[in-house]
Amino acid sequence: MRPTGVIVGGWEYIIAAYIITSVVLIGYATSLILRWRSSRGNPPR
Amino acid sequence: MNIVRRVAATAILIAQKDLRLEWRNRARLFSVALFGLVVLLLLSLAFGPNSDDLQRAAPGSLVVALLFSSILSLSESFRLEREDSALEGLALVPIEPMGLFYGKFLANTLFLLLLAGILIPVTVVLFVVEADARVLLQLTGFWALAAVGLAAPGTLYAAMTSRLRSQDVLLPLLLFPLEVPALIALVKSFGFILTGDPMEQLVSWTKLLIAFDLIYVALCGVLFPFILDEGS
Amino acid sequence: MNNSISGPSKFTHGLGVLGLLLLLTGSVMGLTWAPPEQHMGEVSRIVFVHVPSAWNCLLIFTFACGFAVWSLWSGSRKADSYMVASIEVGIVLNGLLLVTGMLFARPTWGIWWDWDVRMTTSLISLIFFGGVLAMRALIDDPKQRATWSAVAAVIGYVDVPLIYFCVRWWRSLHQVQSTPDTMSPGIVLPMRINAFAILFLAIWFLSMRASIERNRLAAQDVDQPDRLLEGGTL
Amino acid sequence: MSDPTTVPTSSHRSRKALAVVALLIAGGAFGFLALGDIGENLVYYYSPSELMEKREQAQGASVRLGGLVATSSVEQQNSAATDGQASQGDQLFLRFAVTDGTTTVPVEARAVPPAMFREGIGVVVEGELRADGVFETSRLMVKHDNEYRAPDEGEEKSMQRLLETMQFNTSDT
Repeated sequence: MRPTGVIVGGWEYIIAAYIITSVVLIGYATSLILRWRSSRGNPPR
Repeated sequence: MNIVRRVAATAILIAQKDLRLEWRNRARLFSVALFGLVVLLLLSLAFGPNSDDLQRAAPGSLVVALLFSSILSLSESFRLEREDSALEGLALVPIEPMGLFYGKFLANTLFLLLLAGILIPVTVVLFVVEADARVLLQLTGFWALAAVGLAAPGTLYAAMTSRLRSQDVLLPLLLFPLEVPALIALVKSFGFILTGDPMEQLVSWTKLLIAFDLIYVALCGVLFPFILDEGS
Repeated sequence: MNNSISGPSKFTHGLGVLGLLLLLTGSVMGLTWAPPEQHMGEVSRIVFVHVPSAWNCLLIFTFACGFAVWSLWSGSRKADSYMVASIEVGIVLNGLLLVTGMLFARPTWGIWWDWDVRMTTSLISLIFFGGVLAMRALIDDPKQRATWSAVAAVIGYVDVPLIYFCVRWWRSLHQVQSTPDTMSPGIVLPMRINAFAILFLAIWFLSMRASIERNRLAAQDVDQPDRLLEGGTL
Repeated sequence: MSDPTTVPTSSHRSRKALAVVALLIAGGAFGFLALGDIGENLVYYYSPSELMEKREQAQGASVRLGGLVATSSVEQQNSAATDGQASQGDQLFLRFAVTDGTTTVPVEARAVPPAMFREGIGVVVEGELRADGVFETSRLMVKHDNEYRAPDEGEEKSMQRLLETMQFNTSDT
């Protein structure tokens, strides 16, 4: 069989890329909100 | 042009002072060089004893040993200044801050060159590389180019990290990423010098190193006065 | 000295929400509406997260350098807080661009990683700016922290233009930048949407992170009133 | 420097001038990186012409060769390779030729090619040139161009356009 030159499938890579992106962005946003809350309020640390 | 003369005069004065101190306390050069030798020994044991493998690993090992011992020597270079608050003292004297930087930088560069004078011949022996005087000279010349690009940010960062906790981690953490282009250029050119340069690339790597040297030396000189202001 | 609590403005919060909505729209379009590339097939859909992260990463590191210069120039706390925020957000995007890039490289180029200029310089920026954050954590005096991290950031920024231009200057495994001319309209549109989406999100991140920094500094001032005498400007 | 109370003096001004000069030097060095002919030689891979020119010296050294997969040069050696189960490294899977339009180098690959591998696409192979002039590799990477086209828009690309992918004349751009 000769290589066709076209990638068939590969959804696992796509899903991984989108999941990682959303997890990182959501995780970072959450950490920002948490840190902002603790920075805002009561006397430091 | 007056300012250039003043900066140069300060630089020479500081470099002289540093080198004199260095000479009086030769133990430092000795211990830093010894550390480099230990690194070389470990690497040659790690890659050896097959002489083919050793020769292939020689350029990279030499560069790693040089970088590791350079870090030690750079972080030492501000220890004296910090211990007696000498840097703050220097900042109070009407002295050109840029000159102070270039003086330190000059002394550090010379020190790194001395280091190469010891480590390069040892590498040739430990890694069973064929080398004549011309090759040794070429290697030293390339290291000189890289040493300039290493000493400039090295001096600047050492001035900052010498006053911090855990400077031993921070200095390499900040400095090594900056040195990656220089490191690649060094490994490549050492390789070409030692095992031949079939594609005649040495000139290009030299140009790359010079460009990086200019960028770092100029930029670090401009930035150094800011950290001096922020003294204590 | 203004001790009121700092936080993003309503407008910035709105921008963040808009960014989130745009990111959802762009991604759904990218995953369904956009055509598969003629050779890469479905895998080409990774561009819609990879390229926008990369663009914004470089842009935000550029902000970091600008804020660093501003911080050195003026000593203003605002500049410092935005500088540290840009570095942190830049690192997050830098990590994303590397991971999505690797996931893209494996099916298309056949490898996870190779030391070509693009990949090497992109990794350098991640490690270096991480080092700057590590250094900040070790300095207690706010003014010293601001100056030193700004100095470090300016030097480290030398790498960032290299990331962008290296593929044009030197041979590399990574292809040169695509332009709208080299892409189908169906691929350009979701990519643009996601690029603005991540930009808006990043602006919200920046604003949040900078507020956190200023709040912390203000809390420190209350703790150590003598610092106020040295004149931290807000 | 940041202290607003200091009155600017002549030495202040000349220091600033010196700083500006230094920044110009740094910028100039950056420009040199961009415009100097560094890139041409400082290569990540060689073109077939460059490799064959220095054939004697290059033999046996580990190098990278980049170019386009020559038309109708692909020859599958081992059909077991296609199911992805075979181990990489030892078996010869693929024979093809890499070209830059003027010179063509035959390649023997001991690696399963990526799915995008086809005639006319850019590849970078890592390995060594044997004495018989065949390049032997176990690491085969695809270097595609910057085009992202929907299937129906794909058009036949000229050799010239294909070669642009490989950046052989980087100094011209």
